[in-house]
Amino acid sequence: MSNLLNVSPSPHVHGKETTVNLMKGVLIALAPAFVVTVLFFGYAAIIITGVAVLSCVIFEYLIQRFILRRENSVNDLSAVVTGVLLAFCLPTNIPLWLVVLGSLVAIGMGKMTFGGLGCNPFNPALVGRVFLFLSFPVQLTSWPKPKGFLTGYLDANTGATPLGIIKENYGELPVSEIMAMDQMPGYTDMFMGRMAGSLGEIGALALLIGMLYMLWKKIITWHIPVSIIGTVIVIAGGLWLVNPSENADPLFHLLTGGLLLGAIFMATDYVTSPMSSRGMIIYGIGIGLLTMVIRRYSAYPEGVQFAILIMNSVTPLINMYIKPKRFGEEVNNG
Amino acid sequence: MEYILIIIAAVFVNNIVLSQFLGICPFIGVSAKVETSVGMTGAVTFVMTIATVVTYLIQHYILNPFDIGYMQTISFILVIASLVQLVEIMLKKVSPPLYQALGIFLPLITTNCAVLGAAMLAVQFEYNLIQSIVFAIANSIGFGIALIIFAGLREHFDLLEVPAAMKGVPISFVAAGLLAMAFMGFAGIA
Amino acid sequence: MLKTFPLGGVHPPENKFSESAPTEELPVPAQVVIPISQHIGAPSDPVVKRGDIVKVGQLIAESKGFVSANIHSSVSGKVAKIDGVTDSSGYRQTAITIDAEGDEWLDSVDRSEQLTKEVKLSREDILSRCHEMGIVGLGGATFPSHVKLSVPPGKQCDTLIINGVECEPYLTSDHRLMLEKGEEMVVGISILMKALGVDKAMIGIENNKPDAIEHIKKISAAYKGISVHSLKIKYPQGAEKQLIKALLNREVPSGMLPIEVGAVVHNVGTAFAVYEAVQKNKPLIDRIVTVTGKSLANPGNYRVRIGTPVSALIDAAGGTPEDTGKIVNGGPMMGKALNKSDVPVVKGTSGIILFPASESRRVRVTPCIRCSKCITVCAMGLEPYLLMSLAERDMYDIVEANKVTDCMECGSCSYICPAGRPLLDYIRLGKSTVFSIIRERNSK
Amino acid sequence: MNQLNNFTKGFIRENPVFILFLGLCPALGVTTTAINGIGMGFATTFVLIMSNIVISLIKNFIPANVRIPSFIVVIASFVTIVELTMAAFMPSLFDSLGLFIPLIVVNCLVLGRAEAFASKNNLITAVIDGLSMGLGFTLALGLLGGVRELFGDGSILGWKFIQGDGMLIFILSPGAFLALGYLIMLSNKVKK
Amino acid sequence: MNPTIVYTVASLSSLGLIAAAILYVFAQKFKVYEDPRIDEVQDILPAANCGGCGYAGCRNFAEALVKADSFDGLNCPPGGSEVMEQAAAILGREAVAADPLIAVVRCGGTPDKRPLTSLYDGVSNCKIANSLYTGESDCGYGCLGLGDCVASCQFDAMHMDNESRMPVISDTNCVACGACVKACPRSIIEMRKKAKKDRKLFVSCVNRDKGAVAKKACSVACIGCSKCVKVCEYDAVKVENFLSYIDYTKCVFCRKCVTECPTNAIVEINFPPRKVRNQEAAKA
Amino acid sequence: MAKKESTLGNMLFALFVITFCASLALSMVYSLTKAPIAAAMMARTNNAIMEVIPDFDNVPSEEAYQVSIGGGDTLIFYPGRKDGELVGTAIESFTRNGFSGLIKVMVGVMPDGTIHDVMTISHAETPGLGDKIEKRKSDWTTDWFSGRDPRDFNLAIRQDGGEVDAITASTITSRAFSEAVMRAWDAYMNYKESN
Ligand SMILES: Cc1cc2nc3c(=O)[nH]c(=O)nc-3n(C[C@@H](O)[C@H](O)[C@H](O)COP(=O)(O)O)c2cc1C
Ligand SMILES: Cc1cc2nc3c(=O)[nH]c(=O)nc-3n(C[C@H](O)[C@H](O)[C@H](O)COP(=O)(O)O)c2cc1C
Ligand SMILES: Cc1cc2nc3c(=O)[nH]c(=O)nc-3n(C[C@H](O)[C@H](O)[C@H](O)COP(=O)(O)O)c2cc1C
Ligand SMILES: Cc1cc2nc3c(=O)[nH]c(=O)nc-3n(C[C@H](O)[C@H](O)[C@H](O)CO)c2cc1C
Ligand code: SF4
Ligand code: SF4
Ligand code: SF4
Ligand code: SF4
Ligand code: FES
Repeated sequence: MSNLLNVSPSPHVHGKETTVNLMKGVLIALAPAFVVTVLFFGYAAIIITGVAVLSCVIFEYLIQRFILRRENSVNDLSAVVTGVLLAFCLPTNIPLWLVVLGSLVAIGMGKMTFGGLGCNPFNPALVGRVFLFLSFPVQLTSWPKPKGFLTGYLDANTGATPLGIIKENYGELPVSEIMAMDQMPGYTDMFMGRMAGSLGEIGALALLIGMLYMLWKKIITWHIPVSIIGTVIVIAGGLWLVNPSENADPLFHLLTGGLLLGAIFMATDYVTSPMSSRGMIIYGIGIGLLTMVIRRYSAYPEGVQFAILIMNSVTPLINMYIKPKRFGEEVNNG
Repeated sequence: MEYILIIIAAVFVNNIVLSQFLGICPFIGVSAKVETSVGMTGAVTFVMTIATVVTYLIQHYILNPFDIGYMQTISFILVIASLVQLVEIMLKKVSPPLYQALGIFLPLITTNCAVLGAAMLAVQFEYNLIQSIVFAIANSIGFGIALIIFAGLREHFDLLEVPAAMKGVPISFVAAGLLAMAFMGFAGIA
Repeated sequence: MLKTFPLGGVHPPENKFSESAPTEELPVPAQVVIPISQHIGAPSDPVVKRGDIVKVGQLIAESKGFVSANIHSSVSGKVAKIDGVTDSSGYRQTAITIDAEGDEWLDSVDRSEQLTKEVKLSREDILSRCHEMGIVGLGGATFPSHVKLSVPPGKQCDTLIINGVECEPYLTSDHRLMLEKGEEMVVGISILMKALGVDKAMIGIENNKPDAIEHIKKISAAYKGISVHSLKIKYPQGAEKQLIKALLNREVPSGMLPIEVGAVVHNVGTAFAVYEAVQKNKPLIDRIVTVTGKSLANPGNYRVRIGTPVSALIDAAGGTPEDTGKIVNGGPMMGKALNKSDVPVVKGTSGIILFPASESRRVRVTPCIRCSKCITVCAMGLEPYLLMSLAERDMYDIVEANKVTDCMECGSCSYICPAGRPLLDYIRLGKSTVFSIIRERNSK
Repeated sequence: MNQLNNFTKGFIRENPVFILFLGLCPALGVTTTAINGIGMGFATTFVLIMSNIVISLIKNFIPANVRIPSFIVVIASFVTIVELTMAAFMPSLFDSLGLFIPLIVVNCLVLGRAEAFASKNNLITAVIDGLSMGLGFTLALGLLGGVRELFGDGSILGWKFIQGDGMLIFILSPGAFLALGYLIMLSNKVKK
Repeated sequence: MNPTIVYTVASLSSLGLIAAAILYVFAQKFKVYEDPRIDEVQDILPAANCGGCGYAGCRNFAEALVKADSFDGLNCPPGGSEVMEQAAAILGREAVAADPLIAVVRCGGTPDKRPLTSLYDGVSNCKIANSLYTGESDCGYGCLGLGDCVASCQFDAMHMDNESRMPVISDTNCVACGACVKACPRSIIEMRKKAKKDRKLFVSCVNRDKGAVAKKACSVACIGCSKCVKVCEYDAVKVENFLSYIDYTKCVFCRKCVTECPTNAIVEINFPPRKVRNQEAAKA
Repeated sequence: MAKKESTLGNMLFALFVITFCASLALSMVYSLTKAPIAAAMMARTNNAIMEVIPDFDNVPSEEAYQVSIGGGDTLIFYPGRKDGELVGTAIESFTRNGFSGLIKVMVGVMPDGTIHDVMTISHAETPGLGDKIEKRKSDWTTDWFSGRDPRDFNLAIRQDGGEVDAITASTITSRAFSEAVMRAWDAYMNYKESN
């Protein structure tokens, strides 16, 4: 030991929270959804998640080491979270090379281009996912039906997601009839996860458990998920009340598609969401609104991914103009 | 409803910058600060709206009656260029700070293809005068939205450790690409 | 529901090791070094020369101007020199060095232990007595108390708030003072009330000191207008704006003093010092200091003479442990690290903490993940992550626009940041630069 | 030597697209394939040279307040000439360059060079500058088109050598931005 | 004649005339006079916007130049006299020749000369460390070695030397913009006249403590003994606050003071070697 | 460097001279290119007509007539004749329901009501997906539309209860394309009946 004293500015103690711990917390929160997806989609889910995580980590390492030449930080686990979330928004019958390509895009284009952890303006996993979706719409829009454990990779037979079914038939059939179609799963199935869809979006219950865990551990605050879900309920409810034969009910919008996955895990990504709680609420309302506009009026059945990316781009402006409540700013001393 | 559709289509679905590729140079050049982009948006809205009105009149009262449609480009651009010159002269007097900030980009509004593009598209879509005006304003809003979002992003990048080779324009393009990707979500709305 | 302030705050491990160690009197050291600037405001003027013989309590440096404080000798003996010595930051400043001989007090000081309840002095006399006796705030800022007690014309004070929060981890000197000198302190409070002309005083104590709350409640029951309030444990509750918010639910406007909302805040130690000055005619020549640390043999609280070397305090507490990596003067959140232990105890020294080497290095700095935890914990509602990166890039105009001047340097942001970012370091830089920019602007 | 320098600058050192960031709209808009890019490049080159010639000749007769309108009319004339000629004799190329031909007028590259260069230099220098910038522009557009065609369709100059679908996004609008962004980054690295 | 031609020519020409007329009216109405020479002067300035001239940027300096009656006190350090002469030519005035300057680092406290007394564990920023405490040694005046000056230099003229833990200034790259002088919280860096062959001679210390204190903290500190003052025949050396300072306008590089200094606090750089002892000092 | 001052006279003069010269030059070029451009346009329509109906020896575009189909829309019919005998009618039809809006098609209907062939004139569908309605990109139109008689082959896509396999991942385009074709065919049948 050197007998010289250390000198540094205050504070001289530091809290226990670290970046790695936070990322670990997110992974734990994702575990229930992972269990559900393995139950319904079999080991294909494990393979895809594994490939995505592995390639995200490897790409991050390689880019950091050989292109950016920056201090290495792969062990902060953020690339693992990106990998898992990327996998969670892909269908299980996707060719593995697309998973690898998606990881490259997510990490390379979505994250490292901007300087790595903390610098990316857009959610990397969603960048990867939307890139794949726009480049390979065929592969990204065929959804395996859930079967059960031990389902082989690529052997699932495909069906449409509930949102896909509804989009196909908007204007052709009244919603009540669409809902009664054979292909359409019931609400209990939707809640538990027995429906066609991407890996991580199917189990509403599991996702909600993850959310409670993250709220409990103070990894996220309620503002973003609640404002997204609230907005979707309000808009879907409004449309539904005005014209129930042409619009699905709010519960349907809540349980289907990537809404919960997006609201709980992707919109809450620290790096790409606003900093102040007021900002977070505006951001959440924006995502909810855009999601519903896209779901209802655009050519695509699902809009969460686009909505989050668009609101990501507005985040710097929100941060610039929506400031936290300052102490002693608007004084109200009653 | 018709006007709402025109607006939504021009602002989101066929955003003039992100999907029509018009006005890219000022988009890249002026989007460094939010304040200047707001000023630029104002200037573009002014020029674009007046230009669309004047070109509408030229198209319908000169070019069409005399059947000299091939003169569209040259007569439109003459009008636009003069307008921009006008704005420049006025701005220099009225708001010197904004004039300083927009600097070399004022002449760029002339060459802002967005202005000419919007005027020509309005003719191509056979809009009437009111529709043309709505269309011009919607396009300026679309331009402004893209510009201001980008200014926000770029001010944000200024506070981060962006890789040296990506600094400035390249990173803006990649971000624009990713935003354009997100805007594809609006496909099919109108 | 326990009272507390609503915005922000953290709760670091308390580590109050010396909580139950009764205050011990530290023997008079062989030599004391008394700096002429131990307070906020103008440094005082020495009034003794080298070779002069002084007594305990004798004035040795006179305050210069209104915002300044007298300084008295804490020992009796001979002035050895008046010269630059290194202070706790290592820079040199003028100090009066006195070689102690015996312990001979000025006759005017009443050294009896007897409690004198009756306040005889008039309001003006109390103020001038505080000024004369060199009383400064002992809560950390060492602001001359008579200044704070002179309510500026046009302003109205209705409540005296006594700060017994001691929200900093490790420190226990206020806690011990309340337990051991409660009676005197409460008399001190009534003196302060008289000086301010208020009939209401609120004592705020955090819930981790139940014995002190009980004790003071019992004593103050006999006094009119003095109430004790227990507060939820949350740092930085001791900061005056936060304490006022917690107790009175009034918010001191940005850039203003507490008097703006009719409150004056004093620390419990100050109240005791005021008691001694007014009732016993004793200048501020000693104070209670907590000496603590995980590896220290006897963490404890000591009443020491101003000017005693810190090393003597540490020796009394069992000597510097082998693994010491950092010595902090003050609390772990706001205190100052020392680069050596032979600096003198001054009026503002509230504690000495010895950190083992394993806890003395900062954590690794990684990129900001924009988790917004720093915003959540900032009791002033600032955006530390933003202030830091702006200050790092010399963008001081935006730093100023984002209210850096409101920062009270509590350190909660640096404490919480999962990425280990040195937020407060840069915020402090930003704040001091902005203040100098403002000063320059105003002077134009 | 100086003129040679003047000629080569447009290719890399002062490449209009990668370094000067001028003429970006057509660079993004028409480069779905290399051929389109090159076609656009040559059309622009023609306009550049011709307008540089005229402007360097008339520069001294133009009062400052009508400088831009005058220049732009000159440019617009040549663009219209190109447009008419192409529509008459190269209808298929005309179809694919579409809206972007009239937009050569507002290609800031053309006016930018007229303003910054032709209006300050003599005829020969201005012509060489036009040629240099034009070819640099063509090069950039060809490159960008090539990259997008390669990734988007698996082919180069129409010759398909990777079977199956490419990454569609490179043909769509986002791909244009992304490809240009990364190309500029590469040119930044090369420049250094 | 073909009617199309007539229509075309008539309509476009009249548009042209209308545009010209409107523009003229507006140009008259909104006329702003701006001295065209400002642009010309700005064109020849180096566009470094370094602030070395004392103005906010090259444009502001150009305006100042155009407005000023004489060039006294106006100088663009990066551009040097060449640029100032050009500007003078444009404005028809006389440039005042300013001495070319160069920055020097006035501290010699390398780790071997100045024992460490503590370990700094804060951010690498001189201003922050300076406001915290004396730094890792006991000298409260010396270089903190955290490189604020290096970060402030736009001209790549500075780097941190790993061994001496102090900044080193490149004779060729430094354009004397003065950014580093402002950046250093301890005012260690000074602008001095750039002498022939980049020769420099100065007191490499800014410690104003009493000799004994200074000497204890650092073995090459100036102790204010005034031997240099006595030996200087040109009245170029002064001692104030226990610190010696050599006035570069008077110093003739006789180098007597260098050998006289008991602590080697006076350094000479880029002189031909003379005696063994001085080489050592020159290294600092 | 004697630049002209910005006086009114100078400004008017300069801009006038330039616009005058420019317009003169342009009108010349225009006169020269007018005919070739018209020819090129014509050729484009004629090529399309030739693609979709059997050999003819008249000039269909000269005999073209407009048929209105309700909603204010009209379609252009180009009758092709050989030796005066009608061999087929090319109909320029359209739909606005493409993935990216307007799609224009030329549909060739034989006198007996079978579709001889179809061809896309213009569209803005996604390259690589919807653009498979172009003949040079894929055989989809040939496979599903050439020689079909809508009366015994339901020219709607399977999703809509018809018999046409939609282009993979381009249901919308395929649906729109069939709609455009059927619009022409319906118009033809109506027109034939009412005449
Ligand atoms: C980039 C992109 C371009 C698309 N272009 C088209 C198109 O040109 N035509 C079309 O019908 N659908 C297009 N789609 C939509 C289909 O891929 C989408 O799956 C469709 O809404 C329904 O799918 P299906 O055709 O497989 O039933 C496009 C999708 C994407 C992501
Ligand atoms: C520059 C300065 C001026 C002050 N002026 C006054 C004053 O005029 N009246 C007063 O009652 N307190 C005054 N104060 C004291 C503050 O209100 C506060 O009690 C003191 O700074 C210590 O508080 P702290 O430990 O929370 O920082 C002043 C403090 C400072 C730093
Ligand atoms: C972050 C922060 C924490 C503080 N904590 C305490 C505390 O625990 N106890 C205390 O007496 N003063 C504390 N203070 C100082 C008070 O704000 C205030 O200065 C003091 O109570 C005024 O009393 P005095 O003038 O008698 O010192 C703190 C100040 C700050 C800025
Ligand atoms: C609550 C939370 C949510 C996250 N969500 C995402 C996500 O949606 N996509 C992603 O790529 N990374 C996510 N991450 C990981 C990490 O923040 C992300 O990779 C950064 O954007 C990389 O700079 C998340 C991290 C946390 C703590
Ligand atoms: S706490 Fe740290 S990581 Fe989180 S936002 Fe603040 S500075 Fe960034
Ligand atoms: S140190 Fe300042 S910025 Fe940080 S939490 Fe405390 S008051 Fe807020
Ligand atoms: S060394 Fe100093 S004076 Fe020289 S160029 Fe760098 S910052 Fe300017
Ligand atoms: S010279 Fe000054 S700025 Fe440079 S490293 Fe030393 S102390 Fe820091
Ligand atoms: S080419 Fe520059 S704005 Fe379009």
